Amino acid sequence: MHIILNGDSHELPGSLTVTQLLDRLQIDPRIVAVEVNRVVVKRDRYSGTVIPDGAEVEIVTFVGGGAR
Amino acid sequence: MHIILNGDSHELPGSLTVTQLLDRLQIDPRIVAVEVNRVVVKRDRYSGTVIPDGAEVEIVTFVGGGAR
Amino acid sequence: MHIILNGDSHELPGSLTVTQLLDRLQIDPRIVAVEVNRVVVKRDRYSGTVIPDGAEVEIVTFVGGGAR
Amino acid sequence: MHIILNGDSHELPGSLTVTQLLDRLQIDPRIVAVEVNRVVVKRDRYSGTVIPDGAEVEIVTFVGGGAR
Amino acid sequence: MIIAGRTFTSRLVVGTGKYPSHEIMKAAHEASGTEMVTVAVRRVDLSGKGAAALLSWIDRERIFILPNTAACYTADDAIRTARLAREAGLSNWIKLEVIGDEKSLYPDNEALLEATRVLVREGFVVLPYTNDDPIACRKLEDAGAAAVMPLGAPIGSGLGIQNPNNLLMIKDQARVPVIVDAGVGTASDAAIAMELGADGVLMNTAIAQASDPVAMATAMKHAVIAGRLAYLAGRIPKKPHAVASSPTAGLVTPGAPARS
Amino acid sequence: MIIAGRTFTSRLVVGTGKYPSHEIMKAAHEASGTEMVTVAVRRVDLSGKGAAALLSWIDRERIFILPNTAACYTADDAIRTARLAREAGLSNWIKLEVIGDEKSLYPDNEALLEATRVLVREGFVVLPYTNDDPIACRKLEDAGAAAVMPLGAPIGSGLGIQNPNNLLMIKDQARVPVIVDAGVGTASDAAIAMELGADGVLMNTAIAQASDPVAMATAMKHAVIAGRLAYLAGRIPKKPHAVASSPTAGLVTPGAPARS
Amino acid sequence: MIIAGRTFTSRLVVGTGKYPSHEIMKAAHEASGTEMVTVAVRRVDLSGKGAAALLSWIDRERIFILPNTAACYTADDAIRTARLAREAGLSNWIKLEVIGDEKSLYPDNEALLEATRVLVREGFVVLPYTNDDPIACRKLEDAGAAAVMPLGAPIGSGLGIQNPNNLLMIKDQARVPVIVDAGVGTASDAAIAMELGADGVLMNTAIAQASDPVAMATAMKHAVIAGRLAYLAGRIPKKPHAVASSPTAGLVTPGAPARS
Amino acid sequence: MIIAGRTFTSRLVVGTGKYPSHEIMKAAHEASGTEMVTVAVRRVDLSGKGAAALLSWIDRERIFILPNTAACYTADDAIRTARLAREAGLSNWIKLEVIGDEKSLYPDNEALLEATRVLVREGFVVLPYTNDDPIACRKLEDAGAAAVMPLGAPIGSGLGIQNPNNLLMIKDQARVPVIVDAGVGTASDAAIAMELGADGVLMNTAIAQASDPVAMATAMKHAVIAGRLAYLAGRIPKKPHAVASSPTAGLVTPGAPARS
Repeated sequence: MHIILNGDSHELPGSLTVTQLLDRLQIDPRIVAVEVNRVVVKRDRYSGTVIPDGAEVEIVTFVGGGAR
Repeated sequence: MHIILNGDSHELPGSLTVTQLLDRLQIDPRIVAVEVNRVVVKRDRYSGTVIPDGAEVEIVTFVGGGAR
Repeated sequence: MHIILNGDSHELPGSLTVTQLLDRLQIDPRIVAVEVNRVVVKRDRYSGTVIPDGAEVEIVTFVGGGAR
Repeated sequence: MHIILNGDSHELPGSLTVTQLLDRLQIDPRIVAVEVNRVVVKRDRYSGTVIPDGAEVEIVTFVGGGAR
Repeated sequence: MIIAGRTFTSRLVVGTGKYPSHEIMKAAHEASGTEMVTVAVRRVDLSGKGAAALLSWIDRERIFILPNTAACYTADDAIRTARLAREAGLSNWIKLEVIGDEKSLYPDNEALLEATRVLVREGFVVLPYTNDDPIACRKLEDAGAAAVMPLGAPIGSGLGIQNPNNLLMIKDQARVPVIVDAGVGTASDAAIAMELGADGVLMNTAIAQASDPVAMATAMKHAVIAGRLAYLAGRIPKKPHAVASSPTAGLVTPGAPARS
Repeated sequence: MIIAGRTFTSRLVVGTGKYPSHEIMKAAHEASGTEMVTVAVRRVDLSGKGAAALLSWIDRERIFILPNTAACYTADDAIRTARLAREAGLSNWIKLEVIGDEKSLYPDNEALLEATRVLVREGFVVLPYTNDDPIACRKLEDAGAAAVMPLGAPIGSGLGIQNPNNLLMIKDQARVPVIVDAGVGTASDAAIAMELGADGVLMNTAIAQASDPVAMATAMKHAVIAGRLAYLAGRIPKKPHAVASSPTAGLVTPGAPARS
Repeated sequence: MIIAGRTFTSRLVVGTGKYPSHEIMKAAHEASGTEMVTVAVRRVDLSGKGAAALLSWIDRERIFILPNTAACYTADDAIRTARLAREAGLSNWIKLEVIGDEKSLYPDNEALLEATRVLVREGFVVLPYTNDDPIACRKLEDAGAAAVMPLGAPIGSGLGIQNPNNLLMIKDQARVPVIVDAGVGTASDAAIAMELGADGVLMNTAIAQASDPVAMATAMKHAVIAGRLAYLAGRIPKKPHAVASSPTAGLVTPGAPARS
Repeated sequence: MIIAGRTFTSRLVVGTGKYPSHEIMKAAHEASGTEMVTVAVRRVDLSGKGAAALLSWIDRERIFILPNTAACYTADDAIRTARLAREAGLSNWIKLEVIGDEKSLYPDNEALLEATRVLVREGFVVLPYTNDDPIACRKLEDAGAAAVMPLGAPIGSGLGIQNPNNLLMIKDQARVPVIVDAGVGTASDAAIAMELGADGVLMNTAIAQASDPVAMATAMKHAVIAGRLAYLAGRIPKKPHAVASSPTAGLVTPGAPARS
């Protein structure tokens, strides 16, 4: 299965939930936010949200930045 | 007949065209513009435009003013 | 005997030392400085300095003031 | 004969007046001023002023310059 | 200065309000050398007292008249006023003002942009009075404005150019003429605006309310020429005091270099 | 300073970018006494190189985190980023930036206003970065912004407050806190912003890129306190040189009175 | 700050005049953290009304007293006043003022230099109040002044530092402490003086005549610390708008360096 | 402008150094409309290479020549140079410079005053270059100077008038013409000097080193006229933003009057 992850194409072994994707990527879910097809996924829906084939997925976190 | 002329109520003897109104008011038509019911009346339509009863009529001209 | 004290004429009963003058004026000698005829009188000479008749005497102290 | 001319040593064939010196140097006397041993020589004394041996002579003129 | 294909030899645009008299206004216009003055649109006075017609005091052989929408507080008002102005027969040019606040007389850029879009579609040559925001100026230009007219300071304040850096940014990006509108108080202010690269300056109060309007108009004529020429002539660089032995030497006045 | 019901003892808000190291950032935050820092939202780095998590370098017991929408150029981008930031679990506050131009980094006030309206409806506490336009600030406030954050000068420019008069106008009308965002270069700039009546100051580059960020952070702490106290203390009036015998005496520096 | 071998932790020197009351003066001194105050020398009031002695309102454990020669208009007057001040028993330090003009209260540098030479020979520690002329400051230093105290603006004017470039020049060459004396109006002015590299700031009216002198004294304490730290911390460079393709790029902005 | 009984129609005095060529200098002089130029005194070049005589490039029918003592560092040097200049036959006028410091090129006022006294006694018409110190200017005037020439900023710096308040004070007291000498960088600087009341402006680098000296000379001609006329015309007062209900109303704006 194929998705666009943070702008790059990314191969998945099969259908995954958001929880499974974060786990696979070794990303701590507490400090990120996830968008699937431009819609934010609520944190309590991670385990129930299956990522569709071809989806655009964004995983973001906080980085340094201010009034530059 | 009754119109609102430049914000004040104004009595007319009867139905008038814009040309007739300006004439009655002794206003030189060359340096004014006229609006009837919020629509500008083209200069070449003055003689053909009859002012309806109750109309809001605005007659404007140029005065001093700039970037104050 | 007559002196000019801080710009005004002042009558004295007779010849006085600086110490006696300050005492008579009830001025604490510790926070003033004294000039007799435009020469500063050292503090340890107060008791030995007799004020001559007609002398110009200045007694100054510190008052509030800075860069105004 | 030897003089210091504008800071450099300068050999002269013999005793000269200011007029002769300027002439020898091909300098138009109308746009210069001359100092001999730190004293300005008046223009009407050029022909009567003999430059002494060893004199410090300055010949100046106007050049470009202002508030830099 | 070329605006919408029309060439102006003078870069000074002046107003027609607040003069002690029409006579003085006329003399000041002449002294200023201006080729464009701006006039407001108002209801005709019906009281019978035929106020001396403003236009008769303007030498229309030499001076182009630019109607404005002063005192309009909404896009609709401004659009309506612009249409009336055009019908009054002078031209299809409009100095577009949509005021956002009675006290500051600052423009409402949102409504201004909307009115600009409408009037450009209707064939007007639109010269919008805006604030000194480079983004607003770019959007007005994109909307078809024939020039942009950023303020130098609040109208009538006489404070001079408050934010030269903004004007530099505006001019740097603009493909239409930039005319500084409002804020000039004295001749040097006009010169500064021109030195920053402005294509022109518009002013009213500075001349009309000076103790001697005609003398000030003459001053402004010279100031605009002076500023323009200085801009073109390429000024010498500024040399603030260089602090020795510092990596940031001379960079920062009134800041200071690092010391241990 | 109270924003949306939350009280901040410190009036200094700082950034989290451009520091030489996370260690220095942490020390600077502590030295500054700040109680609110702003952080950007970016894609997670998937390269496996676990970048040290920014948040672990912020003392969240004492410091409130304000996510921002830096680098968003449209209302849509900014709205989407704000939603992601909220979902990342910190809070529903957002420092809203919609950049209008890559070079100046000035805000696009039209898009900013649109995004503010949307986000306020969605329950965000919106703190918009805007320019120093009193009209734009009033509209943002009317749209429900919890504070307005006018720029003092371009982001990262260090030029200081370019237009004090505008800040006075903004503060005079505002019913929400006014936080000067961007443009501060050194301590006196922060003091000036506060003396003009600002409720707070936000800065990043001035501290992070100083030769000694921790010393500068300490300087800024003192400067903000100094400026605030001076504002409250009521400064002495300025007395420019009074020119004798003139009706306009002393009014105008560097202008001059009329002479015959 | 070390002057004539004496170390001061605080870089703020304050006056003792024009306070609403002695009580407020004392509280303001304490709030300011100052370690040196200046006092004037005047004739004792012989009217019997024992004015509360000024010195009893100064905490001499913590505050060093610096007598001054305020209101002296000739070198002779100033020398005579200095001698009296020394004999009054506080110390051999003197803030030397020789006023040149009653209206401006500017120093008479010629007489000041003469008085400095005399008093240095007599063993005084001389701190002359001078104008912001680098040449005068150098000559005073050559004459043995223990510090130089250039004015930032006229005494009591509150105008702030009028000529930052001069202060940079003075500080750049000085081998004795430079204390900005006079002209400060509010906290940011003090911070600016320190950012320019001054070793200290002296003020009186700005605190004493503020609506709330104690709050302003606190503000000044923070401002001086802020300015000093910012100076040491090494501020970011200023980046005025760079005009792409112009021979006069960036030059025209007031205060901008030729090349940043 | 009348100096020592001689009337000048133009208020612009210019230099003769640093031009790309004598041809350009001549054209710039003509474009500037100047009636007085200043020239330096130097040793004749004896190398045989007859440098084109400077004076042949100056239209002495229209332009009065003012020799100067540039590069003199002592009163003696300056006096000697003045005497030579007089003997060279142009006139008994001298622009008196006694430089105090090679880096800043600031005047040594003490030596300047001494040289002024000597030269006035010898019948010279002395125009001293001084700093912007009102006391120094008054003393020079008392010593018999025919005009005073305070600097606006360091020579060649192009920084513009650094301390307008000082110039106002100098002009307010002066009974001889005040000519701002040094510091002008561009046209608006000259206009500002004149608006402050100066009787004239002297400049060299700003014209000679501009990218286009002739265009800049023309700009300066207009700027001086503009500034003078604006001064005479009586500018409108500045109206900074008035803060309604604040004890510090309007005070904080740089340049704002105490009460608006």
